[in-house]
Amino acid sequence: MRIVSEKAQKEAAEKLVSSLNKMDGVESSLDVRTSGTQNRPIVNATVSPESWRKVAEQLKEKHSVDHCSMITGIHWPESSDKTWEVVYHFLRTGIKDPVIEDGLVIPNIVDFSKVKGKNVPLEIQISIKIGETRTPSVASIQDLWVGADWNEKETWDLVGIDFEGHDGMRRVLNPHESPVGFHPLQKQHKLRYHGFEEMYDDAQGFMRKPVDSSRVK
Amino acid sequence: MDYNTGHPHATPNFRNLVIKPMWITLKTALRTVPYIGKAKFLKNNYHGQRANLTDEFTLERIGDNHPSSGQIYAADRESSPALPFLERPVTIMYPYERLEDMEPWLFVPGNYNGRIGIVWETCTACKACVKACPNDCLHMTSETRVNVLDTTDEGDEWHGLGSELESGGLAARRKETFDEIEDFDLMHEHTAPPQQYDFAEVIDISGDKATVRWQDGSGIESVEMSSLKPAEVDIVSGRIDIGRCMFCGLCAEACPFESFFMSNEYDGMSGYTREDLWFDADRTRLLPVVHQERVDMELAKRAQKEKAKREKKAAKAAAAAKSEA
Amino acid sequence: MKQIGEVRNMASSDWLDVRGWTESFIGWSMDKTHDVLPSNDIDLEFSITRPRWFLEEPIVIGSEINLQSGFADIQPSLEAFFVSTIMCTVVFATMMLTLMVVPYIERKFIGRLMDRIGATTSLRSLWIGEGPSTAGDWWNKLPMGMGVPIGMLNKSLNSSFGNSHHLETIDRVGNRGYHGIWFLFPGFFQALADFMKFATKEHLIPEKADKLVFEVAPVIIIATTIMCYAFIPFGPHIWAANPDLSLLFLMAIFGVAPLGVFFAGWASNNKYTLIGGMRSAAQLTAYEIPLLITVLSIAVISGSFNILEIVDFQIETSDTWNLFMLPLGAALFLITMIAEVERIPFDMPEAEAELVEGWWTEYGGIRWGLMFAVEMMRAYAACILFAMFFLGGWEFPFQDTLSGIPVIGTIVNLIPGLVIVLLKAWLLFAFFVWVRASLHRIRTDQILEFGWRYLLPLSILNLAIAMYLRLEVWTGTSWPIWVPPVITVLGIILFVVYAIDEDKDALEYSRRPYNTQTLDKAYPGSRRD
Amino acid sequence: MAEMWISMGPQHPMTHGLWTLKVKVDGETVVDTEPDLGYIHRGVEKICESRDFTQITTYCDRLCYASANTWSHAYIYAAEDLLGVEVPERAEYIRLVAVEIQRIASHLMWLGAYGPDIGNLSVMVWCLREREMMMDLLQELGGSRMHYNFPRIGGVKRDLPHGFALRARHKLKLFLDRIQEYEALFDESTVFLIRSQGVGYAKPEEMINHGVSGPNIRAAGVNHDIRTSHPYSVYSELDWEPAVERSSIKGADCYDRYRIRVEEMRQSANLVLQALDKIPGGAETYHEPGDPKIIGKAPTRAPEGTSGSHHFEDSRGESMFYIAGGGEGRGKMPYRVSIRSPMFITIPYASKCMIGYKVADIPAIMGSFDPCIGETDR
Repeated sequence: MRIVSEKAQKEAAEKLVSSLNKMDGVESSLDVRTSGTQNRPIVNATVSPESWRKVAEQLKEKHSVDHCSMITGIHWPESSDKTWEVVYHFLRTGIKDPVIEDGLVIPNIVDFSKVKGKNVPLEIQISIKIGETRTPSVASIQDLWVGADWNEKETWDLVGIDFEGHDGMRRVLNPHESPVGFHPLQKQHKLRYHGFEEMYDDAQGFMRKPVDSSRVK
Repeated sequence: MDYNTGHPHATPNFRNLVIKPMWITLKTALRTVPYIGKAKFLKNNYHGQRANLTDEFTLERIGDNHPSSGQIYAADRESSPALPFLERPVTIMYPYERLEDMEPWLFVPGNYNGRIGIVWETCTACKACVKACPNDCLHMTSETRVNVLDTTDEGDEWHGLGSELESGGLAARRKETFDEIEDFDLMHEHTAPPQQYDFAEVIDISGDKATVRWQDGSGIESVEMSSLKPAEVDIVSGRIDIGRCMFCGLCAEACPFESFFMSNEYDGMSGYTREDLWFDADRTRLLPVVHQERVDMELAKRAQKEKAKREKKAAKAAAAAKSEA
Repeated sequence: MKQIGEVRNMASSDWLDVRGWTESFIGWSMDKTHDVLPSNDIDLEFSITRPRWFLEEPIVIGSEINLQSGFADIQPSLEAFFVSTIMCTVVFATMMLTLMVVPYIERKFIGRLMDRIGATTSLRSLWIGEGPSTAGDWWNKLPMGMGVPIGMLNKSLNSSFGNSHHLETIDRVGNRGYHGIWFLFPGFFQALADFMKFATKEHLIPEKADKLVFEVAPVIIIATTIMCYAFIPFGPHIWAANPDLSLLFLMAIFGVAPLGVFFAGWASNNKYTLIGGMRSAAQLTAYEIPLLITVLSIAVISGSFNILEIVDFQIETSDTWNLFMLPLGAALFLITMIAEVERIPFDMPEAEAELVEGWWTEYGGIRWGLMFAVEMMRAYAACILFAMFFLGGWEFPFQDTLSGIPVIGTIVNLIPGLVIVLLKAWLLFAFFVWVRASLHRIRTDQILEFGWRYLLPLSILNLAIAMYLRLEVWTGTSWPIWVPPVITVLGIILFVVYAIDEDKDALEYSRRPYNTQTLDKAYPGSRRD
Repeated sequence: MAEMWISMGPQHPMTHGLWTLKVKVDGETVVDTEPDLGYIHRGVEKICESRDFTQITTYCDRLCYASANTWSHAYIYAAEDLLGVEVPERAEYIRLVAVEIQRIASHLMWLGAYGPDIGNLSVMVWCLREREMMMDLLQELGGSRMHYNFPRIGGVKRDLPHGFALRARHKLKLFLDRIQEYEALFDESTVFLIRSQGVGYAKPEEMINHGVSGPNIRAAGVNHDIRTSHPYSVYSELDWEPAVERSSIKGADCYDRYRIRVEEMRQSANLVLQALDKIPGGAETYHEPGDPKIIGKAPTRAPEGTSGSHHFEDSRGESMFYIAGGGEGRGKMPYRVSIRSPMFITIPYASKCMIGYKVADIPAIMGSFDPCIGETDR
């Protein structure tokens, strides 16, 4: 079993952390977590919205971070230091197209126990905090990682955080005709039927319509 | 167009145009034919193979009376010596046949997440199950029941720790025969299963005899006190909107007493209206006999506690009497 | 020139002479009618003689008629009409009744191939009883004890023919299926039940469909398919019409259906049906031509455009099935016919994965049911035609040789040709089903390319072979004794050579473990054959 | 022929669920595609915000109906990361067994659906026959046939039941034998090869940029597997390598994606057999539910400002949960649960992949990426 060694991963993570810390508006730290029998070093970084685009380009070009796993938008209406937060999860996978020899593909089998430098797989978690605003927005990374395209669409659709420079923003999970400004994962929207007991509260079904039915399509 | 795409592995060729795929389907068809299916060239490692898949624990559990005891099961369920003519995996034609008869090990009590069942006798209305329910489909309700401490008979280890019969209270008598319960067909009767006890109001107690009015309307009768057990109307869990239940089993895990179970029953949970799926607690009641072992455990636990309490009380009373004296 | 419906002097024959019986019966009854009619002349003449000054000669109106002789004049055509009507009915009934076997084979044989013959409720289950709620003991619920004898019968049948087991559940499972004396019956009438269901469904026309064409298209498809059976004999004496050029008639009518398919696809005004109709038109055109050329080769080698004569040629004249003379033609005919009847692997026009049901999508109810029946009918016709063209029609294998043997010969000769034709057709249909269960669907461009690039040249080659055989090898009365075996052996050798002749390197690759990582990983259980 | 848009879906055999693929065709050739998702969006992320950490597991099961167990495990690992729980090793082995059996079942479901996609129904019936065995095994563990609710924060619901190892070994060995028959029907069928080879090429670098992962990317000849590159559970203790396919020169085609899944089924069966041998305490011993050997102690509250995340190798690619805890003083429930669904990212890519091929290739290409709409729409 050739798994990636914790030491190499930690070293690579530290290197990335120090490199990120040198940039403006970036606070980065190494976070080691456990999972099963393994330790899991994660590069944590907090980036200011202004410097995000630059950091993203750096990550992609200099640190060969090639996989954008997930983009999470969070609405923190009652938090002291932020109202909105965007959390990016990246992976560095080191995937290269396999070589072709004699018209035959030679599969790219990486021995993870021996990888070094920029090929070491890494988890990167970047959070961007946005202050109180009604139109939260961060720079889009759709052109750097195409995988971020639909993630950004989803984040806008559900949380309402817009991405500047995103091409073709549209609803993906909500109906296309949802009202403008309706983003269900914002905290002012409550679960409609939560705590509603048909058996007791409304045996006849008079109240089948939720309270906010007129406001939300 | 060249069909040979230079793919490194399997290359399209004339032979495989029909021969190989048709041979493999023919093999499969031949395997389902009696006697021929056992021919060696068919490599029939599937149908009609004998393999012992039942472990000793399961054998012990299902006992000798179970339809599947003494059978050897194959991975495909029915290719067992029980069915010598079948050379194929067979769909279980529920409801005429049931999976638990074919693969009894899948339905070890406590292993299957069937409809919920509550042994009222041991429920203490702690609401742990209601809180655990992710869907808020479970509710408390009040029902006539016998407390677990009162279920004991004369001569049992923990007898005499429950409450006493009182005139004006409720009493219960265990049914003589269980025919009604055994014949009850959960699959087709969409009603509450029969009770294990007959309940009555105690009108008067005189000596060994008690005059009771049976709640089933059979009138007033004078019966032996020893045949009666004290009953009460108590809050128990088990009222459920089964249409909302997703059978996750978290409620059964949350129960700190031996009262809440997921039964092996997956039948009798349908109806024509939404209201049909609102089960009162009597539809989810489990008879203690189903989980007798666990109920006995609970009885012992609680009786010990009760005994200790009474001893303490008695000691206190004795001490008080002593000090008074 | 022979007339339609004229009795031909068949060389091959059997005792089930339905046509002969019909003819003699009709002839007899016509003769009787003839006799019953008054034989005397009836004078219906009426002459107008007056006024004399105007008419020099009397005008004679009417004539003196003789009913008998008048009837005798029209009797042949009347007889032919009645015989044709009766034979049409007989053939249609035969076709419809035996067609029920076709979906039955499709269901049951594919069930074996797919290993899914699970939930089958059989007729046997009536007496075995399936469970407490439905089938079990249903006889006890009949009023006035009517079911008591049924119950007793069931009990006795169960005890003598059921798989008994002392445990009830096991017993029930063991008895519900196929094994036992009634293994043939379960599910046989399912086709009928399906048809009843289709027949009772609402007829929907899409709002924006071209309504006239939408309604006409199934009629075209169904009518032309049923017309095919006018020329398909079920036996030496069971056929509806037999023109000299019956083969041409048949193939012409067989080729009309694609037009209806295209109509249906267009008229539904649905994108799926449109693509389905297009595909169907393209595919059927691509395969119609090789099919016709192959059929032409049959005509060439048998020296006739008449189906009966083609069969006769195989049974009597040359005593060799065409399969052994034209193995390539047989393969071509089979392939093109599978494509013509749109079955997997050539079912692109109705590919349910991307076109849902292709040109059928918008049809429902009885139209859909009929078109499904027609699909089966076309496949059935293809099977019967293959039996006619290549498998000697109604000849039992080695019937000539066998009939020389005392007892067996008698028995073999007693089997009516109808039975042999049907058995051959059903077996061929089972082959169709087998192909369907084993192969995937070929893509449109691949189908067309296969048709135009391989089948067309091959069919021309096949025609050339047939012409050579007929012109140079045929002695005028029979094939030289060595020719059929040599051709058969040659065919087999060619097939085997093609089957095993493949790129050795490619074979190496395909035999190699697929996974680069697991080259020397020992799995539990052997990897490959 | 003029170009036209065809709307395939939401009810269409190709979609394997409920979504719409709008296809612009020029005759038989696909010119443009546009996927449209969200038909069964149930708002699981919102629901999770009002459920406590144990209750969420049941909802995660329901994310994907073909691969329920992997999803609840993906959540459990993230929740354990958030709450900081130590899991007994035996529990990790049991989880591995459950997840890998589920992976086989999921791939079998895929293979069974892929057959009809390109016109062969036999393999579907065969696959469902074998899947039944896997579902029986999972039912013994979880107690249900589909949504098992098996893992718990800190461990598992129940130990391997009595006789489970016996049956699992028998059934998996049988299964390993039977895989060969699928190969005979697929690999050795020229019609299948000409349908699947040379169709729907995808290159690994492009795929990882598009966020495609899991079997789909391993089919292109790279050994990217979360189980080895970001190891979790006890995968590192077993002797195995992720299955990698030697793709064709132009990238992974449908055939490669078929091969890799068959290979992964072998791999998973092998893993389960190994885990049953290596499980600490032996596979035959049975601990009552709640025993510290199979479930560790877990806090029920997440402190303010903490978060947990975990990448997980799902049967369809990299799945991931991100859980933000605390907030508004309700530490018993997560503040925000975010789910990465592999197919949500892959479906747009697969839709791009089919441009330039024929209409008949749409189900072949889409099916080969193994779409599951339950998880896609969440």
